[in-house]
Amino acid sequence: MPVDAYLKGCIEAALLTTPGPVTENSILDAAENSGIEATDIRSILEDLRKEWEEQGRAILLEQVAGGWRTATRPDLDDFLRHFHGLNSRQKLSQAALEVLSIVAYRQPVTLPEVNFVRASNSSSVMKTLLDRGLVRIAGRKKVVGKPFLYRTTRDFLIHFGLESLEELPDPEELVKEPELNSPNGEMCAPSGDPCGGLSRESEMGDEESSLPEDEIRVSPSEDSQSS
Amino acid sequence: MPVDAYLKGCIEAALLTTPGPVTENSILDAAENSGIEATDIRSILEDLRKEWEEQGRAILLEQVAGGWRTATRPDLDDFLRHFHGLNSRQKLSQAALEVLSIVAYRQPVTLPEVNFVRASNSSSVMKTLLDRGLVRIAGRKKVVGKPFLYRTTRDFLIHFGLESLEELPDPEELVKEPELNSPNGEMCAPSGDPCGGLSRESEMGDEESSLPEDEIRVSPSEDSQSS
Amino acid sequence: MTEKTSSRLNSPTTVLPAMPPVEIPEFKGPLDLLLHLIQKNEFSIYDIPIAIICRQYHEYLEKLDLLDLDTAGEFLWMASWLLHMKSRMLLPRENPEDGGADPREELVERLLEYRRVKEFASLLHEADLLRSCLWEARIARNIGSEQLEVDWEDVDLRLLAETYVETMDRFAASHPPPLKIRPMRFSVAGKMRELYDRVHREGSMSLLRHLDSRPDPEEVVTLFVATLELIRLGGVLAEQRRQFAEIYLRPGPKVVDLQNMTAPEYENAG
Repeated sequence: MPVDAYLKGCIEAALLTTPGPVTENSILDAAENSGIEATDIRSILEDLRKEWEEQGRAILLEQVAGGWRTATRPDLDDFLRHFHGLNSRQKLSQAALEVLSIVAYRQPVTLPEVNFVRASNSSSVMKTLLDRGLVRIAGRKKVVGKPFLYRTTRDFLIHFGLESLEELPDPEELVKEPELNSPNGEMCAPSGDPCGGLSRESEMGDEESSLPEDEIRVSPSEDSQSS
Repeated sequence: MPVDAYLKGCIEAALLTTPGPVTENSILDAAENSGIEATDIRSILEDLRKEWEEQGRAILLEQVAGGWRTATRPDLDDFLRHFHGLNSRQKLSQAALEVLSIVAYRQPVTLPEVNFVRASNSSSVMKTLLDRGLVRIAGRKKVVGKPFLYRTTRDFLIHFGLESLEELPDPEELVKEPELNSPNGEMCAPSGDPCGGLSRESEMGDEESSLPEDEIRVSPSEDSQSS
Repeated sequence: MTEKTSSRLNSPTTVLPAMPPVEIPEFKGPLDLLLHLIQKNEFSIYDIPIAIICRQYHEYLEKLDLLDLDTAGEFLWMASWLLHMKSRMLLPRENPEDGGADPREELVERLLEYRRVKEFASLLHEADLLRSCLWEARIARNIGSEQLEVDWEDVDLRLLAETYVETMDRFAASHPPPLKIRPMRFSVAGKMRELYDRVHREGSMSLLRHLDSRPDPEEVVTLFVATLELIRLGGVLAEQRRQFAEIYLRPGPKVVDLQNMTAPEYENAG
């Protein structure tokens, strides 16, 4: 159908010319008075995703941070790094990942709170995360000293391939006594397919409020059995 | 052939991740020691051009002076203009961000003062900020011409999670070190709040014209002593 | 570079004979080390034998070469906490009615939480590796300006502050501070007297070394002008044997009466 083909072109062009994820709503807004419905847009996006994958295109379509984003195939990374002259990539340090984890689960959170959980000073690490745009300052806490509150950014979601914060695995599920190393939140890219596999819609999803404090903490009753 | 398919992916990815034209040489350089010849690259580029056209994709490959350039199909221009125009409403230009930061830290401030600091006319940017409800007019300055004084709005505070302007951190300090005092002691006691010190109480207070003139003007009086 | 502790903790250490031969992994803090000890011993986190852990913790602490005071403080704080717990465990529970709160309770809580953080961090690590190799398409828009824009949503206090600082820096760069002419703190006549007296008293002096020893550039300039004046008047001679070598000042052929020299003649020359 010509209308569909045109709309498909529009959506593909919008995706390729926009840095960051494109929301379905923004496409809908731009296509107003063309009689297009939200469901049409979604189905075209799904079609595009399938098509690009089947045709072995250099780019894939993924759903992150509440929108759709283009990303090159992982196997092309080596070439692209050469091509763009990027020698090495900065991996996040263990400390940075820890601080990021705490911010992700307890946001908004202050630096003293992060320091407490890690029992270690995290201010320089926090600065690195701010510089990399993975966390942001989100106001100040109304306590003495008014410390800054930190939250994760949209780039955090994009970088880790999350649609929203609700997709974070349940911290209680992450560790199970007695076997220590069995993380079963299969967050982000599972082995084969870093881009497509992100679709576990709302397994952990829709419970209210993102992780209040008591949820991440062990209730005292549990400990008392132990003694 | 698998090698060809891979190379084709590489070239497509290079084209799609580069806003300007891509030269055949730059591809050749990046693909070194893979045994690829310049002629292979050219023929793949020709193939891609044909393929994109035949498949009715949103993008065209065109040979321009500097190499090969990816461009969206001309018939999509209307949609894209609309799409990016709508999207830019949630965006802030660099100029707008600059004006906003000047108003935030030097309020109340007049447009001539902002223009002087930025060395360029900021009136249309100021209007955008007014329209978006981030700054407001707060009286007139009692100087020749009675220019309007600008201040930030409540929405501005809400966005940054601040209760009042006194909570605006000192910009120099913030850029250097996001958290000024992070003593180690807090590891054991998260409740009491160690990181105070940022609230620069009075500096932004309500005194008239916070732009200290002498700070940014070359005063002729001083020079005159010298001779 | 973000992690100053890691490099410290990795510095080579001698293995004490009492310790089993283990390599020292990177510990991100005292809780990390404690968790490591508990896992290594296969203790239950809910029933930590504090005395054993306390001893092992101290043994490790001795092996770690903690040069950084802050980091050392963090590890030592934990050590003292463990000791405190150990002593409380030795005491009989005074009051069984109050539930006999286990002194280890808070530690367990904190260890459990920290372990969750570590687990989540390792998930993030895998995702970081996998997803860092994805590139976003970035072809130019044909229309509209490619002006730099930020999402308002992404503007936080730090970006606002950064923008302000950059704007003001740019302003400062294009408006250098007004030239201030201060009264001269050193007079050429005074320096001439000083040099002349010294050269005649000591018979010789090293000019360059003397200039180097003066921290104030204004004084250096004044001294240099004074030297030139003295040479012109014949009060001193300058001698240099090689290019760029030291310049020696010696008494000159003429006697210069500097005491009666009128100051303004020299003060205005500078």
